[in-house]
Amino acid sequence: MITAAGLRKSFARTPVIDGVSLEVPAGTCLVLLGPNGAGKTTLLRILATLVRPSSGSLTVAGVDALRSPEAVREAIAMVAHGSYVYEDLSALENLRFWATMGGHDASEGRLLAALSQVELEAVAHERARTFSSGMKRRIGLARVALGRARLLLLDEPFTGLDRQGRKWLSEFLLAFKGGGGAVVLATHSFEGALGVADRIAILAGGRLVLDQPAADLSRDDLRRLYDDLTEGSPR
Amino acid sequence: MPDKMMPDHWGYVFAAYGFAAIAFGGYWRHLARRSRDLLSRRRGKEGGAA
Amino acid sequence: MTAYGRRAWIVLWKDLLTERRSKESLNALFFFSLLLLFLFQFALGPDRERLQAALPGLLWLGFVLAGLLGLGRVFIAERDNDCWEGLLLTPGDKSAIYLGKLLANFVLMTVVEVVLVGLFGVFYNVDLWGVLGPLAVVLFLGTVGLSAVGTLFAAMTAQVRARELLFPVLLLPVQVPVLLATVSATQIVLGGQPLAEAASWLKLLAGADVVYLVIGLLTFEFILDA
Amino acid sequence: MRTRALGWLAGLALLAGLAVAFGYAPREAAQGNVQRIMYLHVPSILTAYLAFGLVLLGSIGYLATRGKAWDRLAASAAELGVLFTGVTIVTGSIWGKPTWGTWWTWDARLTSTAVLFLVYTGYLLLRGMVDEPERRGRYAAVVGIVGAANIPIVHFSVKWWRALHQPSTILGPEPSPIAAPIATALLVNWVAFTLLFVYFLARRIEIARLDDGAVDA
Repeated sequence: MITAAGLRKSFARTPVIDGVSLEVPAGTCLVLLGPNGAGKTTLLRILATLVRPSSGSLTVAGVDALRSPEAVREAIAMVAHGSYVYEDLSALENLRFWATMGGHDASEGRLLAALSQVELEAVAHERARTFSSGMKRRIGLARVALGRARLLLLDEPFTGLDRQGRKWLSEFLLAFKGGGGAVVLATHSFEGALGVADRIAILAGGRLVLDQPAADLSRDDLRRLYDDLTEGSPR
Repeated sequence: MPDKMMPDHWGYVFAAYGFAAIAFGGYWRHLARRSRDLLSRRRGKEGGAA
Repeated sequence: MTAYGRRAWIVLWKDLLTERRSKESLNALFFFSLLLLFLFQFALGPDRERLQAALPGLLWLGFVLAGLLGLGRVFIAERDNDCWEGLLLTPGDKSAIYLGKLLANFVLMTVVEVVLVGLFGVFYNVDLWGVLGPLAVVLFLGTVGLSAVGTLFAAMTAQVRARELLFPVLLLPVQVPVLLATVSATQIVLGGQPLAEAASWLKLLAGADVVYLVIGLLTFEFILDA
Repeated sequence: MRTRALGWLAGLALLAGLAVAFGYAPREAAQGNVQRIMYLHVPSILTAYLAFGLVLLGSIGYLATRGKAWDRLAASAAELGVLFTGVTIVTGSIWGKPTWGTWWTWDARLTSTAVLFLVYTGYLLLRGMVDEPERRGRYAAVVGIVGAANIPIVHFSVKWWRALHQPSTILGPEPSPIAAPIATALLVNWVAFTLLFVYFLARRIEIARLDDGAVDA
């Protein structure tokens, strides 16, 4: 689903992504670990066509993402730090807006079904202004569930979710993979991420310092490797 | 000259040419100073790296 | 309806709904217009003849000032929760978003203008009933021109520091032709002359509107782009 | 150093322009020697239009290709356009005082030139307020395109507006048909100004290139 080679991005002379190559086949999940400031968000934004890399090549869903980002956007869904929620609209209206913008089915039944998946149907008609950040995050996930994306990009998706929500998200990701979709999930916490990972990559100082199948790594191995590899990089 | 319809106003003519000279000359000096600054900064950096 | 039309429509729907729900700001815009009326009165003194002569200019000055405050509003909500990013990630022609925003701004400006015109009629004792049709034509063409460039530049300046300063600095010089044409046409219309007298101005306005709209539709994607 | 040679050439051309303006061109019959200001005024507005045309070209080029060279061209040309428009307005104003008896009049050409000055000053202000080079280039390009498309609209609206409010005949002596030596003097100065413009543009673009290099390299 993703083939990236030699991605680089500098902001004002400082390299943030410094030569990253990675491969995410359909039906798999790549978990990107790394301390804050390692470049996870920038890498994710490059994959999402939100940031143009300074150099390197990127193919997403068989399309050259640097040449025709518009075609890539058909295939991806993003859940980022911002939840893309309009404060003055209700939960249902938010979903209606994004479903229509994405060209998806925006019938009320479909929207309510997506809301009940994230357990927000009780507040479907309340303004988002009153919601907690976790609830907004869940609206973002319901938005993704409405679409037909084949690549899902998630930035710290577990923050703001309770145990129930984490469980739901893990199930959702497994089902998404099962349907042939690919997932890239960036996080700095191990919890929850390992259950869905097929491959684990560690990003430090803008470089991939580890990229291994998840099955080869036990949790303790990973913890030790992570501490070794990210030592001295900015936190 | 008898056919003068208007007085000559050389003062205005010189004011206009003087202004243009100051404007273009000032801009030229501004460009020169900026390129000198940039070049010396770049050289300073290369020297520092070497 | 095509996907393009549906996208433009849902943007319009969303923006108008947002505007209706945050009523206090729209009310503030009306109140601002009312204040303008008083200020014009104080600035020009009680001389009725002078007021009448200056009326078209004042009217459009009022609209432009209201536009400077109001046109950027539809982009403010996009800054919360990174909604900009969400819009950028939606597939398809981005000019649909511009069209929706433009229509929302057009509706908002029209509401403010209708109120302001009504107030002008009452406070400055102008008989508007007789010229309502021609006046509506001038208002329509002028508002399209104001909103077309205003929406484009507001989208840009919403993401720039010193937004409040930069928006008028960019918009006002570009709006000079629209202002000249609408003020002249309004003068003709309020003077009771037939609309045909203002035909050349209306043609100029219509031409300018088309140019602004086409540029807005073509370039909006570059403002939104990453 | 091709740029340096261009600079010398422009300097020589300007000297030639001065010589022709004061030595060769005759004293104009109706306006007297004040008319010699025209040898500054007319070439600078023509150069300004050339500059704004290049801003449009650079803007379209940048949006189409995202090549930084286009953005540098647009930015440099805009700065020079504002400079030459400023010279046009001030020299026009100095000419207007003895001719019309006032420093400023809302004459059609003066007004539309002033509007141009404001539009492109706004362009430069915008560039100053966006720090991210890529975004600055995109935004500026949009303003550059709107500004250029607006030039004819401004031109006609201001012309009609003047015609509506004041007949242009009372403004001053009608320009008499241009005599051949005057036309020659205008032409020489126009060439000189164009050379000066190209020289400035080359240096300004070079500075922009160094600036970009300092940020990205």
